Amino acid sequence: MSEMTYGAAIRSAIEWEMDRDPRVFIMGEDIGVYGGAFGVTMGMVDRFGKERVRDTPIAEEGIVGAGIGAALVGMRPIVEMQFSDFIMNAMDQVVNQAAKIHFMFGGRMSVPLVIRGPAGAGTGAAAQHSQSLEAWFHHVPGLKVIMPAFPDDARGLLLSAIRDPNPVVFFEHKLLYKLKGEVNETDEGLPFGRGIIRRYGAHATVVTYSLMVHRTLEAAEHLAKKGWDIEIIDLRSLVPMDVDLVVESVKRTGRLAICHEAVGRGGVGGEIAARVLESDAFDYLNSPLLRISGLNTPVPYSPPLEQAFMPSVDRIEQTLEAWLTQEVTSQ
Amino acid sequence: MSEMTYGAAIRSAIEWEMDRDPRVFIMGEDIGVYGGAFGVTMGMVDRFGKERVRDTPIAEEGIVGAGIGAALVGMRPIVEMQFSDFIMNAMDQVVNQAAKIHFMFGGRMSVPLVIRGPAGAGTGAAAQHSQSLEAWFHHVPGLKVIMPAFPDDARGLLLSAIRDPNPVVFFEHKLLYKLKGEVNETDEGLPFGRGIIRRYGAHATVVTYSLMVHRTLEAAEHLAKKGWDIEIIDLRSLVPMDVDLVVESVKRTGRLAICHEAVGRGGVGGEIAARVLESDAFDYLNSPLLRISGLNTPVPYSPPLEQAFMPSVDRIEQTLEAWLTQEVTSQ
Amino acid sequence: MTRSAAQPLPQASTLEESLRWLRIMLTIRRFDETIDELFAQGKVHGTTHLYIGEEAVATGVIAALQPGDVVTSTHRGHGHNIALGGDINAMMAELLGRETGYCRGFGGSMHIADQSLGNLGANGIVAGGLPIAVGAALGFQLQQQSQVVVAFSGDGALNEGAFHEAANLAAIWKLPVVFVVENNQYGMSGSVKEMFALGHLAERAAGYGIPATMVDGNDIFSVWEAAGQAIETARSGSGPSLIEAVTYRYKGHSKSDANRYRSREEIQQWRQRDPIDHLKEYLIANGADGSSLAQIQREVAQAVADALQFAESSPWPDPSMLEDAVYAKEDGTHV
Amino acid sequence: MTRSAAQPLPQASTLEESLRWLRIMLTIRRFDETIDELFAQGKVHGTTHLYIGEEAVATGVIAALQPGDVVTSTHRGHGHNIALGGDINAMMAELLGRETGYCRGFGGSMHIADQSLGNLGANGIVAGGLPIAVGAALGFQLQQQSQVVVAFSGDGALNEGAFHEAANLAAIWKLPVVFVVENNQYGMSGSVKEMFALGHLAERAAGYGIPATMVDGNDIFSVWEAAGQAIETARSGSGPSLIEAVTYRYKGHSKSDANRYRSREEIQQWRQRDPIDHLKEYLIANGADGSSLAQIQREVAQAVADALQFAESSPWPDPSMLEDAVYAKEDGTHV
Ligand SMILES: Cc1ncc(C[n+]2csc(CCOP(=O)(O)OP(=O)(O)O)c2C)c(N)n1
Ligand SMILES: Cc1ncc(C[n+]2csc(CCOP(=O)(O)OP(=O)(O)O)c2C)c(N)n1
Ligand SMILES: [Mg+2]
Ligand SMILES: [Mg+2]
Repeated sequence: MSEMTYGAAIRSAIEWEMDRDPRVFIMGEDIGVYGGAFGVTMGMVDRFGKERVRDTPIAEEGIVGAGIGAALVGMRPIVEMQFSDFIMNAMDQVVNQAAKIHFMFGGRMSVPLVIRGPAGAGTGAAAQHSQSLEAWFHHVPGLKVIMPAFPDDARGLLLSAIRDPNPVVFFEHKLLYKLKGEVNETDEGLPFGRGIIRRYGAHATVVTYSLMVHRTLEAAEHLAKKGWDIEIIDLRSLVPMDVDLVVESVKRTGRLAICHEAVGRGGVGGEIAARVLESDAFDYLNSPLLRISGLNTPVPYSPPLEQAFMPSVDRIEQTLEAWLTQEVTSQ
Repeated sequence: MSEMTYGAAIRSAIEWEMDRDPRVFIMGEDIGVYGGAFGVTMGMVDRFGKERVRDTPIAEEGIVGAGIGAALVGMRPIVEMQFSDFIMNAMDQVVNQAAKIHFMFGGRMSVPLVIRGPAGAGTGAAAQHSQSLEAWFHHVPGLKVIMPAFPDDARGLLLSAIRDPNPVVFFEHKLLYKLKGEVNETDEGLPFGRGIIRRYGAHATVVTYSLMVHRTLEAAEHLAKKGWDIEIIDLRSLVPMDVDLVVESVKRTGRLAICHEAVGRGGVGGEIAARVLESDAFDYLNSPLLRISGLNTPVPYSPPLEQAFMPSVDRIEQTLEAWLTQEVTSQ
Repeated sequence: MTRSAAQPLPQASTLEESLRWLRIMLTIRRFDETIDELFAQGKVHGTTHLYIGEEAVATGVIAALQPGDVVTSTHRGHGHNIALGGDINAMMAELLGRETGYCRGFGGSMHIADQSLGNLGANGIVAGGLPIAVGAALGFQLQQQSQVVVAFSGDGALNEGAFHEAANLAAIWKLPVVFVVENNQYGMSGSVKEMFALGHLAERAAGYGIPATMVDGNDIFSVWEAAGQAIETARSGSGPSLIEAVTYRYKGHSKSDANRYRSREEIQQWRQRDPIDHLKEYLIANGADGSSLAQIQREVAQAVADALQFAESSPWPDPSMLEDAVYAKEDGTHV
Repeated sequence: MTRSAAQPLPQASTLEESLRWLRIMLTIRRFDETIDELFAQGKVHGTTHLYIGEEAVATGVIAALQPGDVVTSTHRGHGHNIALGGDINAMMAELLGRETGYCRGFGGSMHIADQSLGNLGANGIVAGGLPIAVGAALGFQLQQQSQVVVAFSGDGALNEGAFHEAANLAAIWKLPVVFVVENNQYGMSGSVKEMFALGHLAERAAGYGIPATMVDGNDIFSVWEAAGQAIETARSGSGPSLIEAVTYRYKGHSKSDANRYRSREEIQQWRQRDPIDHLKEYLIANGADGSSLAQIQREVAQAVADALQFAESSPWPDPSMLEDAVYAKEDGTHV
């Protein structure tokens, strides 16, 4: 075990696989000498050379497509989107091509491709550089979608993503890159589709992922002092999703809240809510759903506006508290 | 009132506005002499000329962007996506530009732009030409999203879309183009954000839109013969969405089902479910949610496969019946 | 541009080879004529894009490839797969939506692929295959293999951003890829004259520093020569090139096309430069005998009829397998 | 390429006009130097892209525009807005995230627009503004107005599909748009040498049938002349052109740039061809007196200091208005 940042853990996974498997390479804008916009690939070009740590032109559609083609002839490409927002320029390649190739050609081919990049707000990068777009991709059959919250998850899940025979969309959170944690630098990938209970509690289940895991945990500590006992599930993987873990938890707590940074309307929260409402946890639900999410706006620039956009520890705490007070007290 | 097809009703709205307002024009691939892949603009170029019924190269990003720019200097462009799937090639212009311009520039500008095109499966066009992508767009603040099921709604809502100062995504269903209905060819646009109860019923509320309105209505007629009395809401407009109508209906019926053609996972059904579960209808819910949707797969080609992908009248009927039997009987 | 029938056979192509080409071109034509009939009879659903009139392009280009080379194909892809030696039974079955089809009925006309023959896939998205082709070429370059990729596209595809990004990547990385532009004068209805402000599409390649040539796409020998040169350039590490093959489609763009954007005369004129007739005349002038050509034609017709028979007697796919077919298995195995 | 200081002033630009240009260029520089300092002090959040070193491009091009003409700008957009006569108070306030900013703090550095001056908006998406520019030009053409659009972009932007589609639309519809490519040699770190297989970026325009010229982007007179010609070509209905303005950015790409991809020497060399120094020498050689230049410099410094003061004393925006700010009102009114 060694302590490293989330960013370093991602680099560790990529380097591990590049050492182990000559088919693995990475390409993206400014990932070479520059080291990537967030420093994730810093130093890698010195170690692996310009061929395998490949700077590209500013051409997202081209490079995602190039990743697909390389994958089809036996490589294991990782394509970095400098900001995950720019994946919009590559939607056709991601969704009409990578996601569908296996199915559409009757299983004759597959696309082992990782598309990774930073998501989320909080750095003052404004509307076009701060989005959380995971809801789109979890709606696309053929893609897997991973959003880790901790360095060890980031490393283990990225190992699995690179090894997966399918296209994987791997979203990192900008505000997590410097987060430190213990990481086991082994060859063991973490399986997809397993959520994890980060905190046990009796009063309500909060389902969350990525940055919001941390904010929710902090809010829960504050609430604990006020006597509220919150269970927190970190999904880690959105596709496949660990619905069973959520359903079992809700059956225990009787209350479901969801917290994500993405815009609320049409976010992953809706899917989670629907899965619970469809399940046998329905009979255990004692309260209406609570969703805590990004506002239904583009991400604004100014610090007070941007803070208002994102669920803060305060907002999470207050919203949960008001909800619990209302619901538990009124019963 | 005159009887016309859904396709003709759309043409009628465009022609009406082009007659009335010199700022309105339409551009797209093969919309001129060819008349559009689905014949929607047939004959229009003879009437309005090649400038205002403008054939474009195969360049979706370019033409959506061109629509935005023209809108910014005072035009009211309508851009046709030959198949709505191709909007993926224009995602950046739709989402990072059109949707955000008003907000991002602090309200200084707005983008009165309609992006319209055929959605949905059922014509054997396979995975890249059959998608229902509305869930993506209803997750994007700044866009309005309209999906009419009947000719008169198509005409009235399209009039409003063209007049709206915001970008509107308007998805037509391929299988509806030939549907006939009474249409009032007046100057009156239909307001956005109003759903409509297509059938009143006591046992359950089914929320739906677009093609599935028709299939659900048909299934409900069959179920009526078996004694089940189903209420059917046609949302018509997804953003803004008439949540109140849904909530009030669920309070009356105590049961919520949702039917859409789009892939279930991450579809609009999740948002609808969440809105109800958050509302005071929660206390009235007697049964778990039922979602009837496209399979979690790309759209397959072969007729039996494609039929299995889409909710059919049979599937809707059987699924609703099993659910009602289970739920109502067990109470 | 058409080579006159009196000229001798180009050195490297033997009479035998030319007869093989004829067989391929006839197969493409007969196959697509059959599809056309099936659509007219309402026996196939969906849409399809026929290669009739353009047979010399796929056949000539692919004749210049070596085993291990790959292509990316288009929505108008039947010809490419047949020229690669594709199984017309499996193609016909795919079009008829049967379990025995190339894609088990999942894909249909626009989604036929046969990786074993080097076909990385037809594509329903105009220009969608071009970045993929470039990626395959990058893969070969990284593997230090000498395979080459041919990226087929139409003329209309050249106005898509995907073409642009792909072309530039190929140029700056000197990738072993040849862009073969099937310039059949139209997108769906948009003519090259209206959609480009260029005399020749080949000029577009200059904007990337990619060498380009224009050939008579109805003359298989010209196509084959130009392709051979471009492919060897690519194989030797000298980077991409672009070939504009000037040709024409006789049929509508797809089954719903009423041909309002072009004249009967134009179609007739092109029919007089038919690539198959041209090759036949050429063969006869160079010593092939008429009866053996007729024999090939009969064999081809039989093979296509057999394919139809095969397809029609094949089972429909079972919808219950759909949801398991979305993701490749962990071990990466395919069907 | 640099015009020597001994040459006479180009006919159409008077000394007075040139002094006005100097003031603009100095304002751009001082404004962006101030932003640089504010970032260094941690007083601004987010990121920013400084125009320092490239002032002659925006200033020269925009000097050739007429009232009613419009531009689309880029992530490196401060210079464009200042050259258009933008309000530096509102710009500074925007960068500081204040309610009095151009976008009420919603946008920040990458999203400044001033439609009243013809700025249709900076853009955080590389090449994102280019199709929009073309659309504005289409709008003018449809309205049968004679306005012209200038679409600014960087060199890196030319590899995006959006550039390609925009360029072709402009070419085939002969739209009144001028593509001004600020070739500062690098994208973020990717150099023009590595990212293009072309000697000059202007060559790319040939692939669309668009005429192109290359100018010394550090010589405002060359820029202004070339822009004037291209703009008049556009205005007269003769269609688009492309200008490659060769220039350099002194500072890192954005605040997080460690400049690992280029040498100190290279930066030094370019600093010796500074566009502001160049214009100053030129003015002095043509009769301007040194003290009036110094006076302009002082006034500019004061104006920027005032802007900072204005911004810092402005209120923060109120988050409660966010959710109402997403959609334009039915009647189309704006703030
Ligand atoms: C991205 C995209 N836009 C539009 C279409 C619809 N479409 C299919 S084929 C076609 C014309 C293609 O023209 P070209 O590239 O010249 O190929 P051709 O059909 O002439 O062989 C069009 C517009 C599509 N399939 N994909
Ligand atoms: C679509 C997209 N891809 C990548 C980026 C990240 N990015 C911002 S500016 C930039 C470099 C742009 O280079 P160039 O066009 O030459 O403009 P310059 O910064 O040199 O003025 C990059 C890669 C972006 N903003 N948008
Ligand atoms: Mg064509
Ligand atoms: Mg640059």
